[in-house]
Amino acid sequence: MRSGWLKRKKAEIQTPTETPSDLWSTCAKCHEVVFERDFQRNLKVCPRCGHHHRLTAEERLEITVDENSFTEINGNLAATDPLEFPDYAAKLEASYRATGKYDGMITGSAQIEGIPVAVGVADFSFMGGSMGSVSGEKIVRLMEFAEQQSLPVILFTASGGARMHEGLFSLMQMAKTSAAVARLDRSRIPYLVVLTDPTTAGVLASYASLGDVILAEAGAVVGFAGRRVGNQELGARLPANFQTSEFQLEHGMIDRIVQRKELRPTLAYLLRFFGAEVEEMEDADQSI
Amino acid sequence: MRSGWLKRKKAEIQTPTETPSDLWSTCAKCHEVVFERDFQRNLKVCPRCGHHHRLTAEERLEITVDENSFTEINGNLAATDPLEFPDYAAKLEASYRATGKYDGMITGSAQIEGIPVAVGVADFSFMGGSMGSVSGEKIVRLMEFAEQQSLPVILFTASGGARMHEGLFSLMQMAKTSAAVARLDRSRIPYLVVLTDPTTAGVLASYASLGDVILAEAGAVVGFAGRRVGNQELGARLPANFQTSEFQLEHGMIDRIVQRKELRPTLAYLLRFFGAEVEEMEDADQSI
Amino acid sequence: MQINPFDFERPIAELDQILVELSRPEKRREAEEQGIDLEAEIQRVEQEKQRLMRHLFAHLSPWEKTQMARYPQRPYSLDYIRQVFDDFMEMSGDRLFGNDEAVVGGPALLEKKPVMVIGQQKGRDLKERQRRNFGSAYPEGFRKALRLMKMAEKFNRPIITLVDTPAAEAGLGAEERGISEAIARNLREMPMLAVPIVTAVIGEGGSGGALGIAVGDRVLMFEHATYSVIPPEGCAAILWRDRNRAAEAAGALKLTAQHAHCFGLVDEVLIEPLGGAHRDPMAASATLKKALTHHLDQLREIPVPELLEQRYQKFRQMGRWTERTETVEPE
Amino acid sequence: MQINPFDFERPIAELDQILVELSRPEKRREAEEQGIDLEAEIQRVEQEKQRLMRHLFAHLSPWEKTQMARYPQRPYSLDYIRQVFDDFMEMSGDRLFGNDEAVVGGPALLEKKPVMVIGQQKGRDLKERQRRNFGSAYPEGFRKALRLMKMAEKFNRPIITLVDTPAAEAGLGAEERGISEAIARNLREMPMLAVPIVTAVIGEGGSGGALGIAVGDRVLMFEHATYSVIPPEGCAAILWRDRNRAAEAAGALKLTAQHAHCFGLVDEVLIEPLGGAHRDPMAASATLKKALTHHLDQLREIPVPELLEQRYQKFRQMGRWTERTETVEPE
Ligand SMILES: [Zn+2]
Ligand SMILES: [Zn+2]
Repeated sequence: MRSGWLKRKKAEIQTPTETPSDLWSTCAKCHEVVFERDFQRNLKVCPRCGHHHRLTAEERLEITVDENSFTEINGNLAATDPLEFPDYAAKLEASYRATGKYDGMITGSAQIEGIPVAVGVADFSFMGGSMGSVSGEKIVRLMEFAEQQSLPVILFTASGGARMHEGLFSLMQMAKTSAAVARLDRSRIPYLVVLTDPTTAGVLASYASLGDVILAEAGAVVGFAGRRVGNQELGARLPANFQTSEFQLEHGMIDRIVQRKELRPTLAYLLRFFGAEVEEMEDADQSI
Repeated sequence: MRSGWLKRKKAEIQTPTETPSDLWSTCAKCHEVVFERDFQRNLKVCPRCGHHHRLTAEERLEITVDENSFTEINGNLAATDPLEFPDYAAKLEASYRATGKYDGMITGSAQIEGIPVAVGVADFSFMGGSMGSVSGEKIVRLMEFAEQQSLPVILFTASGGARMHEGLFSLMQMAKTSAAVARLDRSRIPYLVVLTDPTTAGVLASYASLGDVILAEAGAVVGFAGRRVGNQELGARLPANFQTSEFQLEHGMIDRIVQRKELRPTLAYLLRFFGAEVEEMEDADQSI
Repeated sequence: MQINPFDFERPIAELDQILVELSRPEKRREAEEQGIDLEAEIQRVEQEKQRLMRHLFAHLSPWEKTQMARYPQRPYSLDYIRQVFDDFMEMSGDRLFGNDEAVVGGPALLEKKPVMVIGQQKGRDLKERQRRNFGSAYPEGFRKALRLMKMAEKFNRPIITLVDTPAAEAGLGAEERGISEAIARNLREMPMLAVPIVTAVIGEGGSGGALGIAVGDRVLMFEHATYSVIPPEGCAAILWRDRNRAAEAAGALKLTAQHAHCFGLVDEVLIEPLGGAHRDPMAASATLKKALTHHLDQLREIPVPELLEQRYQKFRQMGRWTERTETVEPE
Repeated sequence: MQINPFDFERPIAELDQILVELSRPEKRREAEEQGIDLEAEIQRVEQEKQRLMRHLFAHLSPWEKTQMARYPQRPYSLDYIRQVFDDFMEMSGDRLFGNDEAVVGGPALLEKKPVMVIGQQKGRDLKERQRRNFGSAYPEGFRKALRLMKMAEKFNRPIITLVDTPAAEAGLGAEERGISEAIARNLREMPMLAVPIVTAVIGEGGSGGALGIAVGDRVLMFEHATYSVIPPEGCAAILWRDRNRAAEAAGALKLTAQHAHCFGLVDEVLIEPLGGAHRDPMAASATLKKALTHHLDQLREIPVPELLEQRYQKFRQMGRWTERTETVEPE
C-alpha cells in the first residue's frame, strides 16, 4: 500500500502480459469470456450480464478518486492476537503476504471531482473483509480526522462480518465505529456509504447502515445473517433476491442502487449537495 | 359545565329515581341487564363481559381527578360557521341544548392523587367528538397553559374525526394541535394520552398518537379510517380485532391497555414517574 | 397531448370543432369562391373561444375544480420536478420497512441552489398507478418524507413539498403499520424543522394524507387544485347517505384554492395556464418555479428561531371560534 | 426448583444422593445400633460438597459457562426485574410495526428512584419461549428499546438494560424490516443519550443482538454469563466445519465474564450464588440490585457532557492493535 500501487496497478492494466489468462477474463456469474482489456475498461462489470465483480481497495480507489489524490493514513496499523486464537497469527501473516497490506480497511484522504474527502475502502480479499480491532480503529480514526478537518466521509463496505478470531474485541468495533458515526452526525459531517459485494452481519449492523445516504452496487449481497443460514431456516419461502441490494432497496434500507460507472458522478453530486460550503451549484451533466 | 355538574351528577348516581329504566341498565355489547347502581359502581364497565361503555366528559373527570379539583378553562369558546355549511348552525344549537356545553372537548386544571395536571376530556356525545376549531383551540390553549405552568398534560380522546362542517379549518386543527405537542415535547412536559372508545381518523392521526405514553381502554375502537370503510374494501381478510385497542397494542402503537378501574392509579404512577420534581418515589400499592 | 373535455368544457370543444372545420382546404376553397374573409372568421371564433375559456375557467364550481384537480392528464409531482428543478436525485426508503412509491423525494437544485424536494406521486398509466397506489401513501411514504426532511435539516437545505393525493392509504396494511402514527409524527416534527419549508398543493389536497407533508412556512395552491378535510363523495355519503350528491358536498366544503386563500389557510394561489395546468405544463412549471424561488428567497432571510415562531403562529391561529357569555344548560 | 445437573455437576449430585441416603430413618436406626456418629458423617459430606462446589464452579470451562448461561432455569430479565425493582410498569410497542415480546421494558423504581429498565426476555415454557422468540429480538424489539431509552432521556431517568439473548433474530421477516438498521441505529443513539446507562449481562450475551442494548456507561456481567461475537457452535462450524467442536470454540473465543473483564471490555463481574444464579435467584437479585445502585449512584454525580465523553472513550479504546514499521510487499 505504501509504495505507489496506484501507478503500478495502472501500468498492469495498460500493458497486460500477453498470455491467454491475462488476455481473457471469465464472468463469475454468467461465465461469459471477455477480453481482459474490455473487462477492465468496463470497471470489472460484465458487459453481458452486468455482474459487478469485486474490486480490491486499490482498484476501487483508482476508479473513484481523482488521480494521485489519495494519501493513506494509519496504514501501518496491524492486528495483534489478543485471544491467542488458533491459527490467527498464521492467517494474518499469510494475508499480509498475499495482499501486501496489514488490514483490509484502507483509509485516507482524497479528492473526488476536486472535492476533498475522507475515504475508507474495505478489501474483501483480506480475510473476507472481516472487522477486527484494526478495521474498527482505522474507521474511527478516519472519522475523527474527518471531523477535525470538516471533511465528508465516504466508506465503501465489504465484509463477511466481525472477525471472530478477536472475540469480543471485534464485536465491540460495532459499538466503537457507530459511536464515531454519532459524533459525525452531531457535527453534521456528511457520511456516505457505498455497500459493495458482500456487506453482511456486524458491519451491516453498524456503520454500514448509518450513512446519511446509503448507495449500493447492483447485485451486491447485502444482509444480516449469511444467506446459507437463512436458507436452512426458511427454505423455499425466501424471495429470489433475498439479501441483495435490490431486496434492501425494496425494503426501504438503502437510497439508490448505482451502476459502478455512475458511482463517481453520483458521489460527487451528493458531496456538492451536502457540502457545507456550497451555496450555488452548477447543473451536472445528465449522466446522473 | 359551568354549574357544579360534579355534585349534581353524584347526587343522581346516589339517589336514582326509582323507575325501572333508572334501576336497570343493559350492556350495549352482551345485553346483560345490570342493576344501575352496580353498573355505576363498576364505572360503567359491564360486570359480565367487561365492555367499557362510553362516559361523558363529566363522568370521566369524576372517576379520574381528585374530588372538586377540576377547574375548567375556556369553557365559553364556541363554534362559528365559517363555511355556512348546511345545517351546521342548527346542529350546534341542538348539541348545546342536548349536552349543556359549547363543545365536546372539556379542558382545565385538576389534581390526580394530589398531583396538579392539565387535563382535557373529549365527549363523544357532542357531535361525535368531532374536532373543529373550538376543540383544536382548546387543546392548544391547554397545552400552552401547561407549558407555562409546567403541568403535565393528560388527554382523554374520543372522536369520529375532523368536523367536516368546518372544512379545511377542521383539517388544520391536526397541524395546530400537533405543533402544540411539539412544543410540549421540546419543553419536556409529560404528555399522556388515554384513547377511549372510539378514537379515529384526524384525531388519531394527530395529537392522540403523540403521547409520551399512550394508554387505551380495553375494547375501544381505535383506527384511522372507519371500520366500515375497511370492511368494504377488504372483506373477510380483516382480523376480528381490527381497529381496536387490542389490535393497536399488537401492532406496537400503544403502550398499555388499561381497565377503567386501573386508570387513575396508572396515571398517577406515570405522573409521579415522569414528574420533573420527583427524585424519590414511594412504592405504590400493588393495584397497578 | 389529447385532452378529453369535461362536461363544462363542451362549449369550448364545440368552438374547437368549428376551428377545425374552418381550417379544412375545402372550406378555404369554398370561402375564396364565395369571397368570404375566412381569416377574419377564424380570428373571430378564436377570440370567442378565449373569451369563453376565460369566463368558464374563472367561474368553475367547486365540483368542476375537483374534476380539474383529479384530471388524469394534469401534471404530477415528477412532471413539475423535471421542469422546475435540476439534477433531482431520487432517494428511496424509510429505513424501517419499505420504499413507498406514492412519495418521491431527493436532493435537487432550484435555480442552482440545493433543496430537498418531496412530492406525492400518482401514476400515469394503470401499471404505474398501481405501483404508486394512486398517490395514496402508506406509513412508509410519510416516514420516507420525514427521513428526507430531517436529512435536509441536518445539512441546512430548504424543503419543498408537492401535495397531490386523494387521501392517505387506509387499508389493513396501512393500519397495521401505523398510518395514524406516521401522519401524526410528521405533524409534530415539521413545525420544528430548522429550515424553510414551502408547500405547493398541485392537484388533490386529500385531508390528512395531504397535510402529512404540508406543514410549510408557505403553502401555495394552484388555481384549480383542491384541499379538503374529506372527499366530497365521502361527505355526501355521511351527510345525505348519497355519494352522488358529491357536487353539492364540494360546494358545501368550499374546497377550492380561492376559498382556502380567503380563509387565510393558504398563502398564495398560483394562476394556471388558461384551461388548466394540463393544457400547458411548461407554463404551469414556470409559475411554480417562480413562486417557489420567490418564497424561498424571502424565507432564507429569516433567522431560524423567528422562522419557527412564525411557522408555529401560522398554524396556531388557524380556526374560527367565538366566546359566549351566556351559560348553556342541558334540556 | 428441580435442578437438572449438568455433566460437570455429577460429583455434586452424587454427594447429594449420599446426603439423602444418610437422612433416611432406617439409616438413622442402623447408625444408632452400630454406634456410628451419623451427624458427623453428614457434616463431613456437606463440607465435602461445599468444597467440591467451590472448586467446580470456580473452574468452569468456557463451554460449561456457556451451558450455565443458557440454563433453562436461570433467572431471566423479568425475574430480576421483579426482585430488584419496584412498581415496574411494562410499556409496549415500537410505534412503527409491532410489540416484540423478546424485549420488555418500562418505568420502575430502584431504591425508590425512578429508572427505565429494559431487558431481553426468554420464555420459561415452550409457549412462552415461542411468544418471546427464545429471546431473539426482531427489529421491533430494538426499536421499542430505543423508544423507551429516548423516553428516559427526555425525562432525565437513568437507563438499565439487562442482556440475555442467543442472538438477534435473523430470518426473512427480520431482514425485511431491517434488523441490521435497527441494531446499528441503537449503536449510534446510545452513545448520545444524556442519562446514565448501566448494562448487565445476566445470561447469554449473543453478539450484535446483545450489543444492541448494551452500550452502557458501565457494563456488568454475571459470573457465569457469556458474551461472545458468535455462538461457539457457529464458530466451530466456520473454523472446523463441525458444530460438535463447540466446546473447543468456546475456549478459543474466551467468551466468559472473567475474560471480558480481563480484556477491559466489562467493568465488573457479579459473583453468583454458589452453583449459579438459578440455585438462589434471590441472592443473585440482591447482588444485581446492589451493583446497579452502586454504579448509578456514581454515574449520577457526573455532569452529562463528561458522562458522554467518558462513554465515548470507553468504547473508543476497545480493541487491540499494533503499529508496524516495516513495509509489507505482496508476494
Ligand atoms: Zn456476466
Ligand atoms: Zn356486557
